[in-house]
This record gives sequence, C-alpha cells and structure tokens, in this order.
Amino acid sequence: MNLEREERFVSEIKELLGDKISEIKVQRARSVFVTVKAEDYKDSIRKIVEKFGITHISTMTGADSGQTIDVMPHLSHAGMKITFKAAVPKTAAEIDTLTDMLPGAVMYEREVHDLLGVNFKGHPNLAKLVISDDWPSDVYPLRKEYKVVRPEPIRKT
Amino acid sequence: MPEFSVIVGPQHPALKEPESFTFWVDGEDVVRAEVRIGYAHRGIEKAAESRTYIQNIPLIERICGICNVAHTICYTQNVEYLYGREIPRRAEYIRTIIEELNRIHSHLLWIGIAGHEIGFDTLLMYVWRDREVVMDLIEEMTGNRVSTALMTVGGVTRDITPELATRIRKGLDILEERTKYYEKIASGESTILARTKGIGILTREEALKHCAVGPTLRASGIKSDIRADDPYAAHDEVPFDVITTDTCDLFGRVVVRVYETIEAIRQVRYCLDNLPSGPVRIRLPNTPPRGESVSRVEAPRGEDIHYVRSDGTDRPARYKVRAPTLGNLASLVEMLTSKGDYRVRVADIPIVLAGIDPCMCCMDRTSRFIEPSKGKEWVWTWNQLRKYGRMRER
Amino acid sequence: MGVDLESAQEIRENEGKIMAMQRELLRHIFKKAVTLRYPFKDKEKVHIPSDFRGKIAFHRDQCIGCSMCFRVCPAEVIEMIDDEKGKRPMFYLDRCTHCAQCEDVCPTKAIELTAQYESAGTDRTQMILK
Amino acid sequence: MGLVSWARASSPWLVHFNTAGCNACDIEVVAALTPRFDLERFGALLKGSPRHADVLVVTGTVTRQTRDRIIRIWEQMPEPKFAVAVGNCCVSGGVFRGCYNSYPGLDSVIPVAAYIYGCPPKPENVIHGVATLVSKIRGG
Repeated sequence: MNLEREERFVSEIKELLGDKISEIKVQRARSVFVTVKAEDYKDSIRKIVEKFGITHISTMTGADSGQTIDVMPHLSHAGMKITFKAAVPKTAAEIDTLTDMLPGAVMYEREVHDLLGVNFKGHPNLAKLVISDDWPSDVYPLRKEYKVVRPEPIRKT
Repeated sequence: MPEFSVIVGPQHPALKEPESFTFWVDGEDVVRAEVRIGYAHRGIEKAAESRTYIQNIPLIERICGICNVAHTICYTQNVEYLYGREIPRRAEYIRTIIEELNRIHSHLLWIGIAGHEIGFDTLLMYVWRDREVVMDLIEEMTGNRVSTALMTVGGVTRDITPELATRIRKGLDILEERTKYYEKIASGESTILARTKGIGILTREEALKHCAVGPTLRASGIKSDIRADDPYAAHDEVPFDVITTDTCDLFGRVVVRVYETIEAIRQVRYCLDNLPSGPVRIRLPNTPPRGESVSRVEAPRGEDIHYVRSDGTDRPARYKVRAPTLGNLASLVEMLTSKGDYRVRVADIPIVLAGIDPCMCCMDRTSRFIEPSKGKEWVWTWNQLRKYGRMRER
Repeated sequence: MGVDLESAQEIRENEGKIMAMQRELLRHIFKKAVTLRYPFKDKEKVHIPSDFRGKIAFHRDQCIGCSMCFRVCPAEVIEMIDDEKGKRPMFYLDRCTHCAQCEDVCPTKAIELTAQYESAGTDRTQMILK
Repeated sequence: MGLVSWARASSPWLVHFNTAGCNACDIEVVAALTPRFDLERFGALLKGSPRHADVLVVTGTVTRQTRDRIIRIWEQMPEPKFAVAVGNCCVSGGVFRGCYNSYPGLDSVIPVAAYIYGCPPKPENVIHGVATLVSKIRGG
C-alpha cells in the first residue's frame, strides 16, 4: 500500500505541533491518529484547523481506558481522517470545548457528556441528548464500571 | 406578539420514528427550533462490548434497518482493518452491488415519503410499487427483503450466480426506466415544485459550518462523497459521478437523490459486468490483534463513521457508531429557523424534516413545558405529570 | 458519464406542469392490478426465493451438541439443554433475527432456515422450538 | 357474531408507533399498505391519532424513553383496543435483549393481542398478522 501522502501529512503535522505530540501513527490509508496531552488539546486542534482550513468534524468518540477517558474528535480534511486523542482523568473528566471553532461539534460533545460524563468547558448547552429523562444523573453507561442493569418489566407476561 | 411553542413528536403522523421537536412560532413563522433525540437510544454501543465480533454483525445491522448494508460494511471493514487483511476482490464487488441496491431502495423510499409529506400520495403509491422490484432483487440475493445479513468479517456469506446476475440486470432495466420517469415528475410537477423550491434553505456556508453530510451537503453545492474521497470496497474502480446541485433547498435534495439512484443503477451494472472470479470470503481468527481503527462508508443518508478499539480479546473494548442523521441534526435546526427574508412556515415543517431523510426514533409531548413569556422551561417525567394531575383533582 | 443536470435546471426555470402524472394514471386504468390477493388467493405468487431466511427448523438426529450455534447467536435465541440423546439446542424463535449465522456455522447442517414466512400468532409460547 | 363486532372486524383502523426500532419493520408495515400488498383491502386505514384507532401497531424495541409514551398512547385509545407487536424486537426485545435501555418486549409494558414474528416480517406476514387479529376479534 502506498502511504506517501499520509507520511507527508504526518511530517506537516509534526512540524506544526512539535513536541506537543506524544504519539502519531498512520492507521491505514487516509487515517491518521494524533495523541496529545489534555492541556494542549484545544491549541493543537486550533493550529491544525487553521492551517488546513478544516470545517468538518465527523464525530467525537469517548472511550474508557481504565483510569482515564480518551476524548477523540475525528476531523476530515480532503478525504483524510485525522483523529486526535487526549486522555482526561476519570475523577475530573473535563476538557475544553471545540464548539467555538467547529460548531458541528455541539451534538457530539453532548453525546460524549451523556454517555461518559466528560464535562466540556464552555459548551453552550450540555442538556441530555441521548439518554432518557429518568436516567440517574451520575451514572454513565459507557464507563467500564457500569454493569448493565436490564430494565424491570412493568407488567407480568 | 407572544411566541407559542408547538411540539411535534414523538408520535406524529409526519414522523415515522420517535423524535421530538419543539418549535417556537410567531404567527405562521418558526423562529426557533429545538430537537430532543434519545427515544431510540437502545444502548447498542454498550451491548457491542459484551458480544463477540461475530455476534455483533446482526446487532450492528439493526442500528438502522434501511441503511443496514452501510453499517455492516462499515463494521466488517473496520474489523478487517484491525487484522490488517484485505478481503477477496469478488467479495468487495458483491458488497458494492448490495450497497448500491440498498441505496436505490432507500432513495426510492425517500422520494415516496417526500411525496406523502407534501400531500402527493399518488407519487408515494407509484414509487413504492416500483420499489418492490429492487426489494425482490435484494430478497433473491440475500434471503430477506430488508435486513441483508450478507456481510461477515472476511467477506460476504453468499455468492452471486450467473442466473441471479441476469435477473438483477433485468430488474435494473425496469428500475432505470421508472427512475427516469420519476426524475421527469420530480423536476416538472407543479405540486412538487411549489412545495420544495425555496423551502428548507441551507446555504453552502451553513452546511459547512454545521457539518452536514450526504445528499443534504451535496444539495448545497459541496462535492463531498466518501465513495470518492475515501474509497472502500470496490469504489476505487467503479466509476461514478458525485451529484451536486447549487439550489441549496429541498428541490435540490430531491434532484440529488433521484440522480444518485440512476447513478447507483449504473454502478450495479458495472459491478455485474466486471465481477472478478474467486472466493467470496477468507477465514480470519476470532480475536483480532490489539489496536484501534476508524472506518467510513457513504450510507444513503451520508457519511457513516465507526470507531473500534480492540484489547486483544474476542470482544471489542469500545465500539462507536455515528450514523449520518446525527450529523445532519444541527443543519436541520438551521433549516427550520426563519432568518430575514427566509420564512419557515408551520406547514413546511414535515417536508423539511423529511428532507434530511431522518433515521432516528422520537415524541416529547409529555415532558417539556415552556413558558416563553417568563423564559422558564422545565422538564417533567410522565409519572410526575400524572401525579400532578391527581393532585389537582383532589 | 456525467448526469445531465441542465435539463432539470431548465424545467425548474419554467413553471411546472399541473398534473404531470395524469397520463400515467390514465394508462393504468386498463392495466391489471399489481395487488397480490394474498391470504385469499395468489398464495403461490408470493415472492419466496429458494434460499429465503425464514423460520428455523431443527433436525435432532443430525445434531452433535457442539454448541457452535449457541456461541454465534446474537440474540439469546439458543439455550443448550440436555435430552435423552445428549446436549442439544433449544430455540426461542420469538427473539430470532434470522441472520443465518447458526445455519452457516453448523458443521452437520442440523439447523436449517426454511422458507416459512407466515408466523403471526397470539401466543408467544408457540415460538419455542424444542 | 353481533353487528358491532362485525363492524369492528371489518374496519380495523390502525395507528402506528415506532418505539425505537431499526426502521426495517416500519418500512415493511408501510409497504404492506402500498399497492402490491394493500392492507386496506381489509378495511384497515392508517390514522394519525390514537383517539381514532382500534389497533395500535407497534414496531421496535421499547426503550426507557418511549415506555411512558407508549403507555400514554395506549391510554388515549378508546375501548375496545388491540395492540399488535410487529417484529421480534417488539415481541421480545430481540437482538437488543440485555441492553440497559430496552425492555424485554412490548408485553412487559402493555397487553398485546397479536404478535407478528420476523426480523423484519415480510409484508405478507404483516397481512397474515392482521388477518389473525381480525379472526380473534370475530371470535370474541
């Protein structure tokens, strides 16, 4: 597989972000993963967005990896998928919002907030989006410590 | 003039699925719209973590019944990326064929539903009659009309015999003739023109800003299609045109979908003519290596993106799905807001809603209370409301 | 080959025709109805392909009790029980997704998805296949 | 059979509610109403309001968020009323059994008169289910 374009892209990102990157890898053709620290998260994304003129954020994934939660916005640039990854501690899950530079992130950040309890500083409205109204407010279903509780039938069959 | 709020959904004749919209109206004009989804939240992502990669295929297929092929292709190729293996070329072609047949069925379905929403039921009935042709083709190919269950990790489960290919070609001829007729109707019938031109406007800048996807984005004049930008399956070989219009309104969305149907028919023909020989699946071990992967597919409604993380066991550590409709929600809210000269009337709500081809599940009549005069808004559950009702009776 | 968007634009420029479908409607007055008169007549005309994925049939004498079907089933349809001949699956067909993974994985073809598509009823227990 | 139950069995008016399905059953229910299958031969008519309907056609698995709505719609329907569960997720939770947000079947929430199995059922099967329901209404 020819990954010339991806390699060039990676070197451009490296040049731009310098030592802020803790890890960068090419997952496959047209998909790049960039790991940054949580405090550099917004700055580095802003640099990339401004350099390449990115407007499209495909989605944002949150993943529980033990002690930390990985926040992963997936940006699109000319067919290339750039996935940033920043780990926030589970006990103080907080990170800057991207909604001011990428307004499309509004729904995705609300979803991550609902399901993993990551607080996005500066988000305009973090009301419930996907989970039900009667869901307890401190339970986050996609965290690993949440064990699935099947809903109780309300009438006998 | 005081503003009123109109609540549409979760059970509403214009919506086939439960989702709830709150519209603040000033006379006939919608001034603000808000959406509450989550009625169809079933917990698939959590369930995927407790099932094996094989068990997950039917689960992922049932994220959406209409674009089930897009989701299963996205899932299986995502897992194949984890293995770092390529599947046989014939399997990729079969995936493309079924994907495009699925797109034909989805777009024809949408044209019918759009006709229904603007009060043109004749179109609904005729389109759905002709759609049965493609449903029969899908059924012959996969054994079920809607859920295909054709994908598996490492290829596809069923092959295409030459007789089946002949039958598909015959069916495509009928479909092509009929779609061309509907193209004429969609672009020349005064009912459709009156209800779609200048309605549901999403300008190029807004579409980019709110990250719209799929036909909604292409109708705003932006050439973006995952099949061309990030080719998967056999799309790197199958020639096709990315259809765009610059009308930025509902009419553009109708036109884009009709032409995409014709384009899809052409792609299926190409695939059938150039179907490589060979096996249709390879056997892969049950546990993929550690790693993570992102895969993208152009579903009938737009970009579908899945993320998988494997921790070296036979179950995924995290599986994330973003279906195209969520990407279009922010733009939908934008389309439903009157700005300056652009007015959204209450009567246009159903067709604008249908315009993005929503694929979710919603209705919130019981729980949200709004008093715009006091700027107060609160949420009650149905049980709380029932209690309140009993309290008032006493 | 490009798609001719211009013709659509042109028509859009002009006003649309009123009742553009009228001709089609008139043409269909003299055509045969497409409706299948299904439950009363035309039962043989129902489109059932040869490998339709319908209700599961289980052949006890071929089963070797390997539990492969139990392992691939996504919907808790299969429960492994013991009978006089040994281990065997039992099916709760009201949960079945008709994905045919059990049929694919079965080494002895003991599970088969039949062409039976009519399966409505008023009682759920009728769908337990022992 | 009395006049009332004859009338009832000859024109079952439907209201359709999708609790949270994957849409496959919905499009098959709608397909059953379109020319090739034409459920309206049985006098069935799709209505928008639960207050006009005799039969509640439910597709999709019942989730926490739709549970209260389905109960509310059920309570709004005039007696006598019948609920039909279409598709295996609605009947029993189907592939979504074990999810934290979905109930094990519609009959764990409201009483169900007829079940239409399948994932999704063919439109012929939907017609078969309505015929089953009609014969149940005729019977009692």
